[in-house]
Amino acid sequence: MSIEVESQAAASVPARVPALEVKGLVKHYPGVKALDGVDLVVHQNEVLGLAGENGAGKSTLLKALVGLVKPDAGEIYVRGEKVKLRSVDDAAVQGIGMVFQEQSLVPNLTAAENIVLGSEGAGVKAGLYRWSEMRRLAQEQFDKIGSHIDPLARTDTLSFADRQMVEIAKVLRIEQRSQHPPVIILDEPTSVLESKEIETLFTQVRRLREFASVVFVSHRLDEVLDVCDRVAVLRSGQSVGEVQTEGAQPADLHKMMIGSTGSDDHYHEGLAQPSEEERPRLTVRGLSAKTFRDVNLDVHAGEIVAVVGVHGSGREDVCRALFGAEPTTAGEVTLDGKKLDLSGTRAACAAGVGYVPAERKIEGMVGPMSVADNMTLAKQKSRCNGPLVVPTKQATLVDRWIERLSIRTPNRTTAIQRLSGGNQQKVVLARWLVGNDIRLLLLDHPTRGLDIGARSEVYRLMRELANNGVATVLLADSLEEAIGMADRIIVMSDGKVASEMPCRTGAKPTPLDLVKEMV
Amino acid sequence: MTSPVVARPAAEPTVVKGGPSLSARVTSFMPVIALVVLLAALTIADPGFFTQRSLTAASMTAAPLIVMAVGATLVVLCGGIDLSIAAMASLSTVFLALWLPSLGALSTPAVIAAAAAFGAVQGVLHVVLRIPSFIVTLGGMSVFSAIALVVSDAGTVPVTDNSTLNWLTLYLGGIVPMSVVVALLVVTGIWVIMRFTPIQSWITATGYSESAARLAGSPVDYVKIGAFCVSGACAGLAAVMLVSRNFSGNPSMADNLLLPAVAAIVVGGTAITGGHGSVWRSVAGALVVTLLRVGLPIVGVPSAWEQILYGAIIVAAVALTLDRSKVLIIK
Amino acid sequence: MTSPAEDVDVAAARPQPRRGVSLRDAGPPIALVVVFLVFAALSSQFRSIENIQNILDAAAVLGVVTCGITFVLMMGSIDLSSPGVMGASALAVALLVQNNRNDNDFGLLGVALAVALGAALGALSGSALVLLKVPSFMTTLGVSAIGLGIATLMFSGVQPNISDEMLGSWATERLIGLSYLTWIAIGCILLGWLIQRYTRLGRYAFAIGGAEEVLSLSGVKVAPYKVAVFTLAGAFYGLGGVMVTSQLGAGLVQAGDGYDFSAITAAVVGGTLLIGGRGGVLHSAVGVLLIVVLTNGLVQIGVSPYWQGGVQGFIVVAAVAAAVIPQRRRNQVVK
Amino acid sequence: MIRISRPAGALLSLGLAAAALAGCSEAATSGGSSDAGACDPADVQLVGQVRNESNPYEASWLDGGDAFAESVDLEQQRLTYDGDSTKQQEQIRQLLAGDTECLVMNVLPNGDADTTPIVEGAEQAGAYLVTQWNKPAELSPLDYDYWISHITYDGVDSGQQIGDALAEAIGGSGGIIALQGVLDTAAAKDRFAGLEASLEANPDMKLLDDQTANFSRDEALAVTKTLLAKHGNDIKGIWAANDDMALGALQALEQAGRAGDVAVVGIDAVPDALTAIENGEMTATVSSDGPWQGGVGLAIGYCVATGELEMEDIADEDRAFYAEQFLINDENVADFATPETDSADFECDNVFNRAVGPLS
Repeated sequence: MSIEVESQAAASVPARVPALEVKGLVKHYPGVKALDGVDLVVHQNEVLGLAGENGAGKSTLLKALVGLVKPDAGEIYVRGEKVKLRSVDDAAVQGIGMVFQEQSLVPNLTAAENIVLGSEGAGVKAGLYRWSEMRRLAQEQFDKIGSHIDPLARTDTLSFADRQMVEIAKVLRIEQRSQHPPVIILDEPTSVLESKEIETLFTQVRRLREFASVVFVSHRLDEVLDVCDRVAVLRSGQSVGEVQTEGAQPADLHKMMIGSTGSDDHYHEGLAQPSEEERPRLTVRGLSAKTFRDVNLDVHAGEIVAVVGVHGSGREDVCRALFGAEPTTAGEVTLDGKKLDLSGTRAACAAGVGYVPAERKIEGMVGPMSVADNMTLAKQKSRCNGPLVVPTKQATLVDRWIERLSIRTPNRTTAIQRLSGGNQQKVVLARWLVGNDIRLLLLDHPTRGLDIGARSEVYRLMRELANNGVATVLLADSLEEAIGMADRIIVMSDGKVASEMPCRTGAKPTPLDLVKEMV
Repeated sequence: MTSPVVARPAAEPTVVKGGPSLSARVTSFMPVIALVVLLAALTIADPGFFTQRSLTAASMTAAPLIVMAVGATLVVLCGGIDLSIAAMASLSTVFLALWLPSLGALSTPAVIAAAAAFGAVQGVLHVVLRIPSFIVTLGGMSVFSAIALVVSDAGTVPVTDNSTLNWLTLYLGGIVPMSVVVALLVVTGIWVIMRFTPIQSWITATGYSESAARLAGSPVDYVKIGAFCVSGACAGLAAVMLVSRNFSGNPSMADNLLLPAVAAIVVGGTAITGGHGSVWRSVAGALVVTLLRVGLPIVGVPSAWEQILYGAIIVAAVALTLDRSKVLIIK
Repeated sequence: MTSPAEDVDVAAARPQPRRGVSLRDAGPPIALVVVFLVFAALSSQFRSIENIQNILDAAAVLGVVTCGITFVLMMGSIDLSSPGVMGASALAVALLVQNNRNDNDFGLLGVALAVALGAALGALSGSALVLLKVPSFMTTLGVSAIGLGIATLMFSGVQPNISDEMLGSWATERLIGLSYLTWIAIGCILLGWLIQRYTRLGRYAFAIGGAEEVLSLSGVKVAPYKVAVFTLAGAFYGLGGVMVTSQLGAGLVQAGDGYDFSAITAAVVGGTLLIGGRGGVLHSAVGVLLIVVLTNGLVQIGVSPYWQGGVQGFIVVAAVAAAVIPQRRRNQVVK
Repeated sequence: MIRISRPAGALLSLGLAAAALAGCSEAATSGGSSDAGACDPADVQLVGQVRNESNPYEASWLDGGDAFAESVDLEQQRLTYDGDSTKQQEQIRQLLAGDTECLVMNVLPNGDADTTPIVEGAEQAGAYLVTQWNKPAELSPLDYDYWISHITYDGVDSGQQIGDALAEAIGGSGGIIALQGVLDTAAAKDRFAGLEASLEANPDMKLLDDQTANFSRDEALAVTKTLLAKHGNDIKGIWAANDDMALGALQALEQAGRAGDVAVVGIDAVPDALTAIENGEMTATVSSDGPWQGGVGLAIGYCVATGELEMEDIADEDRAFYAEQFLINDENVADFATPETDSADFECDNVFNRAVGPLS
């Protein structure tokens, strides 16, 4: 199997014909028009960026390209020929493959099996596995990306970043499967990678360009501009234009995405009001558990404190421990002078503590339940008179909050899983607000997977909450976010608080300052 | 403390109209449709089946099954399963028969309380030790059977004075068996409590996504223990009904009702994976299962064909009633 | 360019088993050894060679049935069809080999046909699951009833007794101290292990239990594999029915009574999880031995027959509890 | 496409099931209008109910019922309840909710306790009832108008007879094991009481162990193997409370290589057991004549329903009686090889001919 062969195949197609072309693609979901006549051209040997806010139709478009969604109207051409893609397999035969945003690996299979899954080729003969061949096939892919993962390691024993590498190795197998130069779709591949890994990935993307076309989707616009040749922008299910990356600025892209000139004050620093409280609302003294020890922390009412740290710094566990979701071994925590019961989540809720988990889909929301029931799940009292639920009370309350946070949903009885990520997150946040008794909010990567528009709204909401006296602990998605939002930053390292630095507007530390403390 | 009010909600909320679509409504009535189709089929097979006396008898037969299935539905809604209900009911028949002479009318609440306590113990074991409910209740099944065998000395315990239970065998208005009335009261009671308190939300959230429910501060553990407790109590009540009509308690009396009860839950359209379903669905399911159990032989289907038809129809009924939009992966 | 997300270990927040895997795998064998030693200390008859042979012989049928059900459990499905499938295949084989009801004498071909009937019934469960989208709990319950009906039809009032020497010898002849049936069971477990380790069917069954949606995303059509797994399980039950017939010398409709729950119990005790994606044939084999040793040992040490079931249930719960307690976490999902 | 076809398919299969039901129900119910005790013979409905048809003894019982029904130009409705007490009650209740005017039921109650509700139900509905084998001791047909008779075999006697036969076969001394039936049935208890009586009479015969095998061949095989391992060569004989278990024990002996040197006895005289006695593998069994039981129960009910027999003419000792039974060993086994019904047994004058005495 050699790249030369592939390159020859590439050469056999006239260079003018686009590798992939989409004309007037339409897809309706009940109550939502996800795609409304999208046009897209992917040239050969090009890296095309795809940008758009959440809900702009990116995911639906990508799914249509790999045969997971059947469009209601419109055409797809591959190398000039009209095709119907009915399944992932159909797409793979046409040379189209995709790395999914949410990891699509089978946890209890080996890395090698995951890489060849569905296209075992020489790895399986007459239904029988040939493990040595399997190992070789996987190693071949790993060699391409210079990874040293053991192909026969079980996937669930690998780190998250390693798993992402396996995912990329998996999609690179398209090269071997298709007779044609492949089209490889990367949906948010960098959202959880570290810089070194991101560099490896970009090297691969550039290598792929030699013989393939790449569609690259990321909500980090600077990355998109960095690695892509051209960027197509989607808005509300329509193509609104494209940008040559040469010399383009993220702000230009952003304007196209949201359709107007967005405020430059991304983090709404203008809204920031320094907390005047003397006494801290939350005090943590000597808190210890398996993964962290002797943590001291104060958070004042109206203050946003960001906790930063690298892998294994234990900051997630501190956050969960404060909510009673992880057991602690020692330490004392008080909220407004009263001892906080850490024995379970229920006690924390009752004391006015709220938690927004990082894994929204698994831990944050109950997918099939309605927006209304999700919103009132934690604060049942808000919809009850005495022990009884009053449906009209709930309806009024929920509708007000839908309006207040401009949550885009057909109605309050819609299942939350049908909403876009940003709107889901707003519902999850609203859950802690409907009770009017929130004092401490623990936000674990609250903007993960959200686009700029949605992020901005979440930031604004955080500011408003802080201005109304809520104490906030933020585990930010990036250092910029931490610096942009926080009044104070706590750096954790190795399960301990390494340092603490003020972060008032006008006196912000740089990311480099933080990184020094983190390692 | 400072007022944590964030922002005043908009004064005039735009109330968005909307409800379940037509197809969703039809799907939710599927258990009833299946019931009607089956009743029609049996009537075609034997017109004598569709008489008031015959239907009264069938509903009386269904009463204990309804009660057991409804109790276990709560556990299923929480995402678990209760395999101990039948053995629990058998054990309860023995207790009831043993206690009747000394406790008299009090023995009924005593038995239900005991069964509820046994159920709660299973719930505690499940929650505290984190053992899958399938295993806990499978173990419970054998333990309850063993206790029943020992306390009854492996024999039938006759009930000589049936007077305190006799009311269960009477008919309301001469038509509706009292046991059916009691069963429907229990179902209504459970439904009302769930519908008009946060319990419904908690159970549903626990069934769909336990970790999300827990991180929203729902009392997941108590809800689960409560579900097992109610499931036990319902098995106890079913036992009271069985004793009232059989005049005895027996350590294996209800053992064969386990699979019909679970079948009733699934035929009703409650998802075995949890979250989606309701107690009323299980009532319809229990009626379908009862019609199959007693209807087929009575209209003259030979026993071998009866089993084949039972198997085929019950699968077809589930195919009809299950709302697949709520359950993504069918295992 | 942005600085990287500084902490990406989402895995920590995800409900997934990481450490303690080896402990989980070692638990059941340790339990088996402990239980065995306890009984051996309490009863001299228990540790006799004869009784150990007896334990292995008694484990044969359960071993084969559990081997079949393991593949279904690995997928995360459940299978309650063994009583019906075994009854049907028991009657079929009894009527196909030399017997007192008809003049058939198909020998091994008869055995193969009975196993094929089991496989066909398994395929029926699987197809109903895949085509009608009915949970396997119900399809297999329905197929069990259908199997019992077919068996009763074939029975038609007169018990078929086998006079076939080959089939009869399975239960009576011994090779190196073990009956042929035991060797067949060992062969089945070996075969099951090979299927699980070296065939696409086995690996996909495993993967379906791990993350079914991922297989679809990878372009694998899951449905045929599901049907195939149920068919394979049905074939194992069919063979189990044949083995019961060989032991009893007659085809019984009740040949498979109770094997559904005992096989599931054995598999679970052995470490195969009901949610799928874990365990395997060898795990289940250990579970089978554990259950059979318990049953046998309780009789040998003279526990009252009334209590035997209860003690067994209690020990099963205790065994599973002992295995899961070291891995308990707060906010863990247990169904 | 699939979304439409699935429910449609399910509806179609339900419809097919309905069609199948319609095809199966050849026995149409008739509305008799004659007075109680004077039914037109053609209006009588005959129902035989046993546990299941997958058991040779009970299948032959239903066949006997069919033979009688044919002799009076009627059909017997065959009901089975899979050994499930609840299902038995459900069926009876449903049956009694139909037309009961000339209904005759010959029922094998699953256990003692199940008899009471059946009797009460039949009494209320006015259906003629004959029960067999199981009833609580304190319940007597004499207190009822429609429960005509209860027929059983003397379990103590049969248990003792085979116990004695076993003692004789092992030369009067040695260890034996007992396989008990379903523990909470009168049959199992009586038969075991008979064995205990026999043990008293044969003091050198030692009961090494008793375990239940629930009347099942499969369970008997497993239990016997375990007990053989436990007691080894001390076991000289096996006492089984029915033939199915005895046959399971024989199989276990064969697998242990000890066929022939352990004597086995059972009860019921099922065909396989008779063959085993002919071949010298089994020592003895006691006959209980399934076809006769299935026929005579219906015959008694039929005779009363049609008025050929008056309730008051039936002697009190015939309202609950032990039927004649025979010990079968290698000497007389040939006489029982082919069980047949003799229609003369079912004549109204002869239905009580096999009674050997009232229930004690």
